[in-house]
Amino acid sequence: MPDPAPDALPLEGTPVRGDEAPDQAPGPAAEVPEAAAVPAPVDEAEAPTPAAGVPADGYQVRLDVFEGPLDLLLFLIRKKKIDIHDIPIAAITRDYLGYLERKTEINLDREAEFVFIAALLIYIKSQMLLPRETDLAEGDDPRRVLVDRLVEYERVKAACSLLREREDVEILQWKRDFVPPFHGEGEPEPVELSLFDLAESFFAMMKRKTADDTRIIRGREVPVEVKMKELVTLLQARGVVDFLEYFEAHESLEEALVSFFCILELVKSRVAVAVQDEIFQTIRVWLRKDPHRTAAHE
Amino acid sequence: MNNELKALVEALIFVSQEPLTPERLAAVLEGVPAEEIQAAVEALAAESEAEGRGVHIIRSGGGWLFATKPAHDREVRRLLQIERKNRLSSAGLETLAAIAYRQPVTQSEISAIRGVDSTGSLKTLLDKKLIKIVGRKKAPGNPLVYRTSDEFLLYLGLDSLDDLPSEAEIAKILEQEKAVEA
Amino acid sequence: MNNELKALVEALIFVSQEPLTPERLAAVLEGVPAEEIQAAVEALAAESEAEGRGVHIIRSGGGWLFATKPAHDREVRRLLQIERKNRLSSAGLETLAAIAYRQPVTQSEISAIRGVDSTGSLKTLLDKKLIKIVGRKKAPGNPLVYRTSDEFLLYLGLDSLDDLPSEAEIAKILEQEKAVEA
Repeated sequence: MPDPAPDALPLEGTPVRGDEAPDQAPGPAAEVPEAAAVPAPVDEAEAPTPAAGVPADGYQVRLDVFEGPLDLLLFLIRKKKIDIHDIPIAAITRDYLGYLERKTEINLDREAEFVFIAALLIYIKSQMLLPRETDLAEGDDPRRVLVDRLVEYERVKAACSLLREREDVEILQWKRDFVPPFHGEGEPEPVELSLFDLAESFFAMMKRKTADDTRIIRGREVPVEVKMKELVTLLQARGVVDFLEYFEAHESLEEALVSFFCILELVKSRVAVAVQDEIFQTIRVWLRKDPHRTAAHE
Repeated sequence: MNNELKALVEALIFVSQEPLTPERLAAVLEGVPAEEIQAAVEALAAESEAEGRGVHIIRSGGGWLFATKPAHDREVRRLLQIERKNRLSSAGLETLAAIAYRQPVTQSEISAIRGVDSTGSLKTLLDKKLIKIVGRKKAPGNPLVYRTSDEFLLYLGLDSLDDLPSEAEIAKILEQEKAVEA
Repeated sequence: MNNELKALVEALIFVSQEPLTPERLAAVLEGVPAEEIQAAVEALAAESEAEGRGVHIIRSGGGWLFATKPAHDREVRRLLQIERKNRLSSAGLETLAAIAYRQPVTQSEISAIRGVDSTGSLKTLLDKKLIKIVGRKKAPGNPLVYRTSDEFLLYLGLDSLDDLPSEAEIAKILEQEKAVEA
C-alpha cells in the first residue's frame, strides 16, 4: 500500500520541538527515522519552510507540513511558548490567519478544515470581547472547547511518537505469514471475518456481475440450431454435463439462455434427461439414448 | 563458531517459504565462504536436536527448513484443530456476504451472484452456524431458502440486518482511497 | 526445568498461525499446571535471545510467537526479495492512535479529534486490517463504529490494549517537548 501522503511529514517520527520547524523528509515516509528526519537549521522566527528540492508552491507545501489545523495551532502555540490553558486568542488568531493568507494555491478540501478552525477562533474572540459584569467561571471560558480539543490532539500526537518507535522496531522483525506445516485438510487461505470484508466482498461481487451483465448486450447472436447441435455433441462426448457449470461457461447471458432453452427442448422431446440428485447439487443432464445411464436413473 | 553468522542463517531459514538451498543462502550472504555457511547451518541443525528444543532444522527437498519433531505430532494437530474453528475461507466470506445482503436466498441465487457453485461454502457456513435454512421457496424444484443466523449478528456486533454497511458507505470509503492515490 | 514440556511448547508456538495465547496452550496441554507452562515459555523466550540465535520468541498480540530479530532485516528482505516495509503515513498513524485510545469510535469522532477528515486513512487502515468495523452507534445516522484489531496489536508489538503508551508516558513526552522549548 503506497503511502497516501508521500509529501506529508512524518512529524511523529521524531519528538516535535516547538522551536523547530517541521522539516521536509528527504525520502518517503517509509524511511527509518534516523534517515528520514535530519532537521534542517531553521530560523526560529520563521514558519516552516520547505526543504531544498521541494517545489516552492508556497501554501500547498506549507500547509502539507501540518496534519491539519490543530497541528498548525499547536505549532503556533509552542512557537510563542504559550500556556495551552491560557491562550491569548487575539494574538493566536492573528498568527493563524496570517498563515492562511500566505496561500498561493487553494486546495478546497483541506482549505475547509483550516477555515473552520479560523471561524472558531474568531467566534471565541468575539465571545471574549463581550462585556461582562462578573468574571467568568472557569467552566464558562469560551476558549474551553478549543483548549479541550487541542489538549486531546496534543496527547494523540505524543502517543504517535511513542507508537512510531514501536513500529520502527516491529517493522524489522519478520513473522512467518505463510501457513506452517501440518495444515492437514481444511480450507485454504484462512481469512478472518470482518464486517468491512463482508460488505466490500458483496459489493465487489455485484459490480463484477453488473459488468458481466453489461457484456450481454454486446453478445453475439447464437442461432438455436447451432447451439442445439453443439449441446448434443457435447452430451455425446462427455456423457453427463453439469448444468450449472455448462450454463456459467458461456460468455454472454444470451448464449447461456439459448443453451438453457436447448436443454429444456431436449428434455421436453425426451432426447435428454435432467436430474437433481441431491439438494446441494446442480442439475445433471445426459442423453436418453445412453441406455445404461437412463436405466440407472429412472 | 561465528555466532552472528549462525543467527543470520537461522533467521533466513525461518522466513524462507521453501527449503532454503545452499545456493540461495550463499547468494544472500554474498562474500561469506561456502564452508563457513555450511559449518554454521550444521552447527544450528545439531543444536536444534538438543533436548528441550521442539523445532529442529532438517535437510529436505534440496535445502534446509524448520520442522517440528515427530514426537509432538499429536499436540500439534490438536492445536491446529482448535485454531481452525475461528477461520473462514474467502469463498465462505463471499457466500456469507451474498446471503447477508440478499436474504432470503436459494443456493442457485447465491451461485449466480458469486459466479461459482457455492455448495461447499454453504455447508461450512451451516456448520459454523452463521447461516440457517428457513424453509423452501415456492418455485420449481422447491429449493431451500437461506438466511443469516442470530450468531452472525452477534459475531459482527450488529443489532439487526439493517445495520449492514450500505453500498454508499462502502463506496465512500473505497472512493476516498482513489482520491488519495490520485 | 522440564525439557519435554519446553520442547512441546516450542513446537506449538512454531506451528500456531497466530500468537499462541496461554489459554490455547493450556487447552492443548490439558492437565499441565498453568505455572509450569508459563515457566517453560519464559525459559524458551529467554534462551531464544541468546547470541547465535536468529529467531526469538516474543510476546505480542495476546500470545507468543516466533519472529526474526531486527538486526537481520536487511538479509531477510534480500532473501524474500521485498522492499523495506512501509511505515504508516503520519495521517494513518494519527488516525490509528485516535481510534486506539478512544475506541469504540465513529468516523466523525475521529475526524473531530484530528481536525481533518479521516475517511481516507480509515480505508487504508481497514485494508491493512489494523482496524475493524464492529457495528453501528445508536445515534442520528447510525454511523459505523470502529475498533483496533488483533493485527493492530501484532503490528505494534503490543500484547493488549493495556500496553498502549500510558497517560504517564504521554505526559513525559509532552514535558520533554516543553523542556526543549524552554
